Amino acid sequence: MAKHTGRGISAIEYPTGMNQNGDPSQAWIKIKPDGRVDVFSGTSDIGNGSKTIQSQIVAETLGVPYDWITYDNSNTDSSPVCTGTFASRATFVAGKAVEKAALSAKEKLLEIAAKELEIAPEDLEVVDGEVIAKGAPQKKIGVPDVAAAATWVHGELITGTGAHLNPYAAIVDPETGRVDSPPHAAISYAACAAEVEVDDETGEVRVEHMWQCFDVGRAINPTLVEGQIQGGALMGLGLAVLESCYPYYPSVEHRGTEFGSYFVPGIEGLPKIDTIIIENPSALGPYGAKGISEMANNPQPPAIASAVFDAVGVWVTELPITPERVLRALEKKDEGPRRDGKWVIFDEDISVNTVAAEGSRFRFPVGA
Amino acid sequence: MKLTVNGIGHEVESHGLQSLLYVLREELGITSPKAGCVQGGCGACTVLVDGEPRRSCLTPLAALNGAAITTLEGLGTPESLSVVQAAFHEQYGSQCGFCTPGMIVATTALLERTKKPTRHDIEQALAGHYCRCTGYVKIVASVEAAAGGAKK
Amino acid sequence: MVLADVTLVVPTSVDEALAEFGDGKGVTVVAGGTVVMADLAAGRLRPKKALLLSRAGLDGITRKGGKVTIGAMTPVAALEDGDEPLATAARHLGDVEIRAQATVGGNICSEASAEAPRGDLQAALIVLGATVRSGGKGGERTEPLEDFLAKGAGRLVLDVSYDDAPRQTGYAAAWRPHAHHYTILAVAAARQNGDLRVAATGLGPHAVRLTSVEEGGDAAVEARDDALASAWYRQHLLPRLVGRALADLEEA
Amino acid sequence: MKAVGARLPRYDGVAHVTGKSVFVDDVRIPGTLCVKALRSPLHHAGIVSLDTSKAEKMPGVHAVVTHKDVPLNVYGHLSALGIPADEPLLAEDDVRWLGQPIAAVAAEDEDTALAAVEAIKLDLEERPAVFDMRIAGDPDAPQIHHWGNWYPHFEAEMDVRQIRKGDIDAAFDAADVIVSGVYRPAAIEQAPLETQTGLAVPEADGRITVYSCTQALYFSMGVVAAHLQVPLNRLKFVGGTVGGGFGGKVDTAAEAICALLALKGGRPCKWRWTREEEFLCSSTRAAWHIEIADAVTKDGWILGRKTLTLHDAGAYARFSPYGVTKHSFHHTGAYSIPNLHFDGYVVFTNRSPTSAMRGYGVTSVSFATEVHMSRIAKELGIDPFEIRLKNANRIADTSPNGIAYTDPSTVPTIQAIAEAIGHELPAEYRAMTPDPREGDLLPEHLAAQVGEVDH
Repeated sequence: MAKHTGRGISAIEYPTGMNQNGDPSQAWIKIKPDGRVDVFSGTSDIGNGSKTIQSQIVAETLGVPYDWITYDNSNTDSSPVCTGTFASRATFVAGKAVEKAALSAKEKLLEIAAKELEIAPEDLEVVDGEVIAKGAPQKKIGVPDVAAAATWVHGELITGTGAHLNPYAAIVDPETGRVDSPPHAAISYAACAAEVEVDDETGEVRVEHMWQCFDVGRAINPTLVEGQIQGGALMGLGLAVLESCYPYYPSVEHRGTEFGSYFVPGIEGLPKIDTIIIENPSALGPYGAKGISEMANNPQPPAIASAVFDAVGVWVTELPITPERVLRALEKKDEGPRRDGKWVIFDEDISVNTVAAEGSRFRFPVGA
Repeated sequence: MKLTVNGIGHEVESHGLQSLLYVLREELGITSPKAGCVQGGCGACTVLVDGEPRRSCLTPLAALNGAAITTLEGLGTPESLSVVQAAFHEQYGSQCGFCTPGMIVATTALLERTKKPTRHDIEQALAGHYCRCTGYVKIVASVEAAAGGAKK
Repeated sequence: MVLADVTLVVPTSVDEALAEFGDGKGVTVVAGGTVVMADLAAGRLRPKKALLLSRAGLDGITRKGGKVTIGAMTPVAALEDGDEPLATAARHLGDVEIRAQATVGGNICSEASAEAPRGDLQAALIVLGATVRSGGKGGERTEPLEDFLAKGAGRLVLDVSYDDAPRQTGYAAAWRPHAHHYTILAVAAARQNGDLRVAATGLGPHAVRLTSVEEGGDAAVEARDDALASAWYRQHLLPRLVGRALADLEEA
Repeated sequence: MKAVGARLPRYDGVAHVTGKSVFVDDVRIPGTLCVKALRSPLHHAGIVSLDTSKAEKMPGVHAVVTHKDVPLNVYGHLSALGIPADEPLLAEDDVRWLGQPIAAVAAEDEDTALAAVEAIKLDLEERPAVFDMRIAGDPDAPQIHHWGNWYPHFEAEMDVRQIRKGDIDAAFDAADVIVSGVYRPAAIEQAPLETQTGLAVPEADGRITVYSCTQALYFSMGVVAAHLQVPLNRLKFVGGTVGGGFGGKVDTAAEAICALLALKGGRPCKWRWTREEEFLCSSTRAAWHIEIADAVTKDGWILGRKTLTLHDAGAYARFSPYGVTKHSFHHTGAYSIPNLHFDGYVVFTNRSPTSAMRGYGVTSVSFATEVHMSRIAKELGIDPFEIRLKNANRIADTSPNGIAYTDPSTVPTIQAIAEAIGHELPAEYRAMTPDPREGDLLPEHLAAQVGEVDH
């Protein structure tokens, strides 16, 4: 029988925010005279859903319906600084900035409401678009009425700004890599299992099933975070078995310049993808959220490589695991690692020790 | 020559060998078909030609011969989404949105041919449509929802 | 794309197409457009004169006089439920939109690009014993597909024909499972009246007949590297796909 | 009604499904010119001469720019963080990768722009190239970068990113088994469906509006302002709706050149990269070469790890020093390994510069360390779940650079996967939690690494 199935697993971690931090985000919010909310943030939505996530954070923090929020990230004249949508920072760092801006606007909102209701601001809360006296819910005023009063009666603008910056964590000792404070906003964690089918005649690896569990801290929008994990899974599949800019790396020959000759995963043969979300809140993230969208493509390649070993007994440690690499590995299957004392030495043929010349800067001593 | 797009007749001036994609985007300003590759490999430029999905980047204007073109703009509006548009919205079948016009146009054609598509039918119909964001899981869910339900 | 200087001709009959094609010099033929339009957009092709065949009346499949004849402008999709192994090769090509647009004539005239093989139908047509009728320099002629392919491009394909006869067929192909995939290597086989024919697409610029396999020997053919796979891999794959195609044929 | 935790509809969902989302290429400004670039046809060469005079005189050509037109030609993506710059916006003395931009033109239409690019006269003198980073450190390797073949500007002008923790020699002496392996993740293309696209519009008040597909509006605006040497309020970046990025659009690819051409030509200038350019000329995820040797005990404890990482930066540094630093900080993966010796190099080769991509710096190390972990489990005959759970990082364990973990979830995520696939774990492994180590799970070799967690 030419086809063999196998399973492999992996466990990973990944930081939220730029490595070593130092990456600010800012936001500002104003409330229109009818209580509708304008959010200005500089976060690009690259499909990750940050427009939605940040609007949800503002709705929750202010206590108003989601559809009252207008979110504008369209330009740098009206939106303040956001370092950008990368480093898994759009929910955590930029989300924290809009949360702080919303808290600041809420403070102003309650200050005006306090005047209207003649109740101290600290005794008020905002629920579903209404400012309500704590413990006396019959005493209330709608957010639109507060906003109108601010505009037409009190001559005030209900607005708020927020900024979030984890200070730069300098490397204090370049010899050891020691840092002077945590070099990340948070860390998140994931584990994965993959099931593959390997054809030992053609070398083809088909990924049949991927199970993934991610600690997202808090799922601000569970469907969006699922979408990130599912999208990451297929990108991980691409990394594992399909994609390379240089099919004959390190040679630069035969680069693919179209989708027919550069292999991005398609919908045909889509594996089964199971997603498990656990919520272990980050102490500092907005509502406990961590950023997981980047790490979403990290656990599959090693799980798939281990599954290939489980299926046909060869370790392919150069990515992608092409049919050719599988066949070449199968040809040498009986060789195994070199054993030298207590050393078990794999992959010597591709090591710098073999390829680099005498006197190279790059060496990795192995063996007893 | 004459070209009917989303029910409206146009007199277009582009060279007959010009692609339908170019004519739609640059001459008529209809921008939902996307120039994702202009190689025929991504599906983002897909439009309906007499109801059949076609790569507009590979279709010369002169080959159209009076055909009726439908783009995503012709399927529904924000106030009145088509069943397929509503399903892609409700099932989060769109992330960055760049593949979405082609996906929805191709799905619309699929459901015209096949009321209850199997998973295999869906994969076949969308095989040439590339999405880097979703991992296709929610796209499949969107198509299944569109096939399964009337518009909400 | 540089179009301002291109003379576009859209013939409305076969005779007009042949007249406009002439000896083919300086003429770019646009059939379905799936290859040519991308080449135009990329600037790889800068024609002086383009012949768009969409209205030339070259499409359609006919069965008469013991022959199946497929017009050059017949879309690949029209083959999907037809004679094997051509139908399987057709179903395997590109995707639903590409198959609706790409044509049989275009496929026969497409050489492999620098990055990937093309001409998925060629091996299947070779094993069906197809002949090609074409026009151009020296007038109309009809010849076996493998001879036509070996001579290279430069002619206007009108149609392909093969015997409308019962046969056992087999097909096996390999590709990478990704969006808009090309075939790395495909092997087609057919036996008609005890006469076995085997051919492969993906080893070189066009499909080749594997006469050594037909004679019971090994599939010893040169292959080349491209963005899809190496020559080494194709040479390893070839005997396995030959085996699978022949097994498929025996099962049929 | 709660907004957080709710499956609320996408804010931009209706716009996406009706084709109303406006990406850069969908913006319509009357009089927009088409931009095309002259790019290097060679992997490594000296520029002998560059003559744009013929192209400039062609009808329909409104502007041609070369390095001479850029107020600050060499500016790094990480210059703002104090990392020195090495890459010119437009090549000046040499070209170091096939596809490197040398000049750009803005013309009435695409045909004219392409013809103008062809009319630029370029003489190159080909030089030897390096593609395999494993030989870039050889004594006789051709030098391909003015800094040498690997990055020399880490802190204290070190040419290597180091991590040193614990006593690595003692760990290797104490080991029962040492397993070494080599891991080589590939360079891949971010491959967003929207290619790099920029549109710069000169406004009446002297400002320039830049429509951008950047993932980072302010970051890119800073890069363009630096190249143009203008204050930030001379520019207005418009964007925020991006057709996929995955890290590739943290690079500012088209915007600065469009802005230069718009200033010089006085007309809006749009540059939409072709898919070929996106594949061949845009930055890619880097290829990596990682060698690991782990000192382990028979019962599956990892005592120490030695790592050599070579990062294939391509022709210029871009974000690579950042990527290797991040890689080093996470090179123990989801485990607590008390004794570490890590060396990481940013190696230059004559290929497209590499840049950020999803999981930047860590995707590579996740692959290497997790396959290595599976190999160790196989070698020792230990269940792959159990060896991972045992070594998993826990609250108060410390990272490679000495920071205590506060909320690790390695244990529960692994347990969840075991359950999902029906892998029965022994009771002691089912009962594990991320709580600080104690008892059998705090062997002597892990005691010293435990840190403090603020609560």
